[in-house]
Amino acid sequence: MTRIAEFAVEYIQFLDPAGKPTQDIPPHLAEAEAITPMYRLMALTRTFDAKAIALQRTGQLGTYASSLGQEAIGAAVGLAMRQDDVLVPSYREQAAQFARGVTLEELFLYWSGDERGSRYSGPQFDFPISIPIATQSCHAVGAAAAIKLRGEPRVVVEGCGDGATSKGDFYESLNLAGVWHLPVVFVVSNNQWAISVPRSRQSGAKTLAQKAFAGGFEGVQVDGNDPVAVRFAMDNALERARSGGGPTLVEAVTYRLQDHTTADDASRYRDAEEVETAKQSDPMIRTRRYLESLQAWGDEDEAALKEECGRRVQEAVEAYLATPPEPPEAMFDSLYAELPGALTGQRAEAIKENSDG
Amino acid sequence: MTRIAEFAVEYIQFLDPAGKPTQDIPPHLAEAEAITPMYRLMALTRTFDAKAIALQRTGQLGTYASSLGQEAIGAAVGLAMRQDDVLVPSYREQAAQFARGVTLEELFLYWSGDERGSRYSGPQFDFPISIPIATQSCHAVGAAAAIKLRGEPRVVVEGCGDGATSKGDFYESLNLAGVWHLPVVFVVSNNQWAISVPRSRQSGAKTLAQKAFAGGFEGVQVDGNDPVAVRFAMDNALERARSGGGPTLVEAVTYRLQDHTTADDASRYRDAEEVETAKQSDPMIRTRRYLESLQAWGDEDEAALKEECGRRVQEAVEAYLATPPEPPEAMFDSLYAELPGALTGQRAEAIKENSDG
Amino acid sequence: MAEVNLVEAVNMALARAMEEDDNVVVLGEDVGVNGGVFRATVGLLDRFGKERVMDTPLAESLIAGMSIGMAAMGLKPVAEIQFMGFIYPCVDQLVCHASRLRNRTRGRLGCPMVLRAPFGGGIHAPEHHSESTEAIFAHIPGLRVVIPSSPSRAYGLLLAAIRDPDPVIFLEPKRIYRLVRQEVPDDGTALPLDVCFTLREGTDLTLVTWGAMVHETLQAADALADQGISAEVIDVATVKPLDAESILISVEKTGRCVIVHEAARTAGMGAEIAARLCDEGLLSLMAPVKRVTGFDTVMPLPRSEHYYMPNVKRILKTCRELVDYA
Amino acid sequence: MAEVNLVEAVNMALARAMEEDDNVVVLGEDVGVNGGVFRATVGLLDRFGKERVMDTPLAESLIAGMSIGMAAMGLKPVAEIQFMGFIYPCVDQLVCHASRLRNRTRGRLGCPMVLRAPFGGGIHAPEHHSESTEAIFAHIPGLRVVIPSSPSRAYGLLLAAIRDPDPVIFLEPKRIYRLVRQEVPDDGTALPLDVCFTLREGTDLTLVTWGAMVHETLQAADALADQGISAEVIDVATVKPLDAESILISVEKTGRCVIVHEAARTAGMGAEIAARLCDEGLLSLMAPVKRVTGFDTVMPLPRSEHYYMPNVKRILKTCRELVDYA
Ligand SMILES: Cc1ncc(C[n+]2csc(CCOP(=O)(O)OP(=O)(O)O)c2C)c(N)n1
Ligand SMILES: Cc1ncc(C[n+]2csc(CCOP(=O)(O)OP(=O)(O)O)c2C)c(N)n1
Ligand SMILES: [Mg+2]
Ligand SMILES: [Mg+2]
Repeated sequence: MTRIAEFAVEYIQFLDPAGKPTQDIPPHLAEAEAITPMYRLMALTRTFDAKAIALQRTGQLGTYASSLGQEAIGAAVGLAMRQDDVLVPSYREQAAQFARGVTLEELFLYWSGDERGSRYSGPQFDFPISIPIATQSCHAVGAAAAIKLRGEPRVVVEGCGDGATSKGDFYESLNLAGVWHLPVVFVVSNNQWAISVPRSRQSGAKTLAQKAFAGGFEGVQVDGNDPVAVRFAMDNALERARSGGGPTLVEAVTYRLQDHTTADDASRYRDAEEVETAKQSDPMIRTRRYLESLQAWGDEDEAALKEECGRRVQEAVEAYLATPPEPPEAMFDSLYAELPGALTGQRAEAIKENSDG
Repeated sequence: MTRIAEFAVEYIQFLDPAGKPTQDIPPHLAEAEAITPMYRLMALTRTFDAKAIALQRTGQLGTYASSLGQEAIGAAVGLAMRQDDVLVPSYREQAAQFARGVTLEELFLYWSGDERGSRYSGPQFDFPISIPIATQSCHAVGAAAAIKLRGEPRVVVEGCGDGATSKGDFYESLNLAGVWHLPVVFVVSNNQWAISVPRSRQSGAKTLAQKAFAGGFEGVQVDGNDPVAVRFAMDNALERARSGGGPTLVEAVTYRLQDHTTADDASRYRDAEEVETAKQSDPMIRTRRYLESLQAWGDEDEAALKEECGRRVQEAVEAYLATPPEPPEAMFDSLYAELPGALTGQRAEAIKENSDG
Repeated sequence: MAEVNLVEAVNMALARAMEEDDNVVVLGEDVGVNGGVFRATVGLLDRFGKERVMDTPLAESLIAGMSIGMAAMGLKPVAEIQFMGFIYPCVDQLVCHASRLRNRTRGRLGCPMVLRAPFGGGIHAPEHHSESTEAIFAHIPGLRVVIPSSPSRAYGLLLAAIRDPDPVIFLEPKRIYRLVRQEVPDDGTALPLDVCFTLREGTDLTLVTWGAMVHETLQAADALADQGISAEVIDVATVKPLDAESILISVEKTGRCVIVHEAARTAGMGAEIAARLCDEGLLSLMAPVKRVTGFDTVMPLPRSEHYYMPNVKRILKTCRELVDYA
Repeated sequence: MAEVNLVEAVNMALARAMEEDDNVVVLGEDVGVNGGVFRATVGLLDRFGKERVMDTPLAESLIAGMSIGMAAMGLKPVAEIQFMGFIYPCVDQLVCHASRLRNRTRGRLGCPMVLRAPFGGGIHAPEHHSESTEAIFAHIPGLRVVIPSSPSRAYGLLLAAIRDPDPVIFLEPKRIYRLVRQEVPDDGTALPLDVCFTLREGTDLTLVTWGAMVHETLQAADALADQGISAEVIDVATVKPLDAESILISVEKTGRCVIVHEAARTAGMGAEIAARLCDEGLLSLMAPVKRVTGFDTVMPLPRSEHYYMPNVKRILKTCRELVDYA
């Protein structure tokens, strides 16, 4: 027997749950200027999140998927990207979407069940939220292929969960990215659960990062509750992709602190204790502690941030709630670029049937 | 950075192209008794193959996929299995199917385009040939799950090509096999080509064996033209699976010496030179040479084998050609276990429309 | 005897089938400890163990494909696809294998599997959670497509589907999962597949429907009765193979037919029913055959989905048109 | 001007589209150096380079899904699925994304992609190589489904499909890939999508068909003419969105209609056409609307496929029935 190929997965963490560096942080990531924007974005996302759940509970929003506890990933990913990069998100990447310029109001609209919530005024080429798990991986590699074809220095970032790594589309995309050497980064938010299925029952693979080896490229595992680690891995991966070095898979290990969605009751299938333990690793706590240790953050900053987040979210809620629903014909008007003649009758019918007369 | 997981792929070869051992062969595989049955099966398959192509060329058979040059894999795999194991084959595993007891006549019927060719008189639970690439992987893990559920000491062997490893179904099945620890062996006949797409454009993975890591289990690469190496890897994998050790992926490296099928013309996309070089690695040559080196095979044996194979194939051809086609209603009669009332009219219609009256 | 709603009836049938046949196994995403996102499989894990109630990885093509493998080996897998909107990765395995295995092997291997999926709109769910694409599956030879519309039919049809030796797509109208409760004896009595159920007899007009729309259709029939119009209501239940016979006989009597379904109109199952009437029942037709259906648009997100859904008003209006037809 | 057959016309249209728009790219299995298993993409690699003519790994869901990604970024991918029998892994991406991207983003992102696939039986190909399941795609809102039946229509319709800003499933009847040659000017003239083509005018009976069956249908019309029966022949061409209008107008004139398609009967596109006639055209019908189609069975393997395929004899027999109808 001859050994013909070897592989290894590395793990990256800079900040422990208490915010104490576990190793030297590269200078450009160690300073408050690098951390504060991420912290602010995490706080905004968490405020949005709490409000969204409150709205849902009071019948003012549809089913909602919270990102509580996972904000570090989105914040680091979103802020690491350049404006003309492309984000191809799942439904739990609020922080990354906000970083990209998707507005709070748009995401409220989206979760209220309104298509206009995906007509982003900001990032024009970012993909809308993908609900069918892992299907967006294929879009990501297609977009990356388009970018590569045109020789543009742009990178596509695809986001998905641990459950998504079991899907054929995920793998078919990894395989293409590897063989075509595409400028794409796959970010797997491994929050330990796919609804009620724990990570251990999702795959026998020791890490999800090693799925990359099946595609012939590197996978790395990072502490997903450590924004510095995520940012570091993303900076490397984006730089590699941008400079023609091909794809990377980043497995960000985190924990879903909330129910799967507001339609779920996680107490049916997981121990309260596990959740309590996970709360100790909250990314907000460690980030704040680290900023405090730099003397770059204090109670006043925190209070001001809370106020600002509250205000911004409240403004967005009001704008969202003031948005009247679309008329019935809207379901026809963006279906095709131009409505086919065969549908004009149905469009008229829909207007008529839905009028009071 | 901490290294948290390591993987390696081993390569196995015992016989070089000239039939010379490259390392010590385990005693039970070194003897002629172990090798001769494989050699005989390879010869039978090759005879069948040549006849099938001849029949196709003369309009007496449908499109046919030759296994020329790949016979060692099927012979070793088929003979390594126990009778009550389950084979889930692709369309290029004639040798394995013959070893399992599928008759030559059945495979002629199959390739003539007759459903009765899949009503195997031999292995009752073996799956029929699967044409849609890699779809059969899912059947294999389902069958393995059934076996595991019942606690039976049986193993499922799935066969597919290098192209198949790019498909989602292949990966979804690996992932399940890994996490459920299923008694299944995935045998990838890496013949370097998926029609016109070379292995190098199929995946960026250095080996196909490493795809197993994505599923969390072992993958091994063997010289697929060395029946001893294939048999050795299969014996290990089957034993592991049978004893509850879970799945294995065996990548058997070989070469498709023929066109993809009789409908293909490989000269459009690959160099004659490459094919000529590959012919040097023909599994039949090295196996015969090795048997000769054991003094276990001679020209007389070869002549007798030729004669026997020719006779068996000829008998099968005659039986096949003498089989009248099915009547029109056959398309209704195995569609459901019992024909639904809604279809009785159509069945009568089909009989009527296809009668001469 | 307890009263159960539709999803409880599904659960009851699953338990019954598992009880009476060790080969019946349940698999899917979140069907185990969570008991299914709609609680259809609740309690089964405790009762039958994790060998027979299997949470799978998140992979729908696999779920369909492994069910085929299990079925060929003699198990009777009942797989759940969490929502019909996620059933499309199964189409390949269903078209290429489940529907063909018996035919392909001339009866050597069968495929006694059931693929269950909640379907239909009107519950304000996110995108892809409100689909009705039964017609896609009804076009595939070798499959059965069954849709219950009440607790008792859910129980009886699901038992029949599980016992059936061939693959069945079993679509559960989730909008009415908890709409009504009925006394359903858990006595293992299956209902016949392949026949329509006449829910209400009538003489002036035939209303043909299935799934959740049965309820709006029955309401419409009530309203018509108030107007002195007698509507016959047929629940197709098994849309594949289609019992066109019963519909033809009804329309022979009434001369008028309205077909109601949630799915998009074009190439929906309503078209097949109309086509059968237009062929074998033409002479009995006293008015055009009308379809009250979803539009040929993507089902809108919750804020606008009511614009899309057929409702009692639309059904009634169409019925009146036919009754008033010259 | 050279005479070309249907597959050469496809090739000509592809080259033309790539020539006139740098955003047009071709991808699929074996489309590069091999030029496609039917030679539809032959020469494109040499002419436009491997950046724009891409052999993909063997992964159909990926091919559909990556095309969506490319299209959203402004490319115009023309993807080939080697045979329609292997298109089913694409269904998920087509239903869930291609058909919805524009609607979902209210026009922010479009999906100008074409998915080409050879389809249909009668060429003695292995299992899964003889499928006709256009109805599945025709049921999906937001898609277009286009089927040419001659070299010139292949050229004109494919150009239109590629230029169209929305996703088009382009199904090529491979049985007639090389059946006839026609002079087709390579002048970049597209044909309209969404309209039927009347191939032959007639007064006694309307024959509606598409794809390879156009040829049997025209032969049947010839034979009917010999019997003094004047048949109008309509090639639907774009089965989604369906130009029912043209069919209704024709049947208003002829009073009789036979629909011919290779696909299985139940829930096929023939049903939709019959349903439209039975609704909006009822009063013009002088006889039942009949369908001459494949049976509701799995397409048999080559030795028996002729039992399945509709043929001139079956068409003629049905036409006579209608003409003789009381
Ligand atoms: C293809 C598909 N199957 C099933 C679902 C239903 N579903 C929604 S989320 C989810 C679990 C996803 O888990 P994971 O990928 O880990 O993401 P997370 O929700 O944990 O962020 C499932 C099964 C879906 N949306 N898409
Ligand atoms: C899903 C699917 N896509 C496409 C095809 C057409 N096709 C038949 S064989 C083949 C190549 C298969 O290559 P590989 O897996 O390496 O097997 P090999 O033929 O080399 O044994 C293709 C693309 C198919 N049969 N199934
Ligand atoms: Mg998760
Ligand atoms: Mg190969």
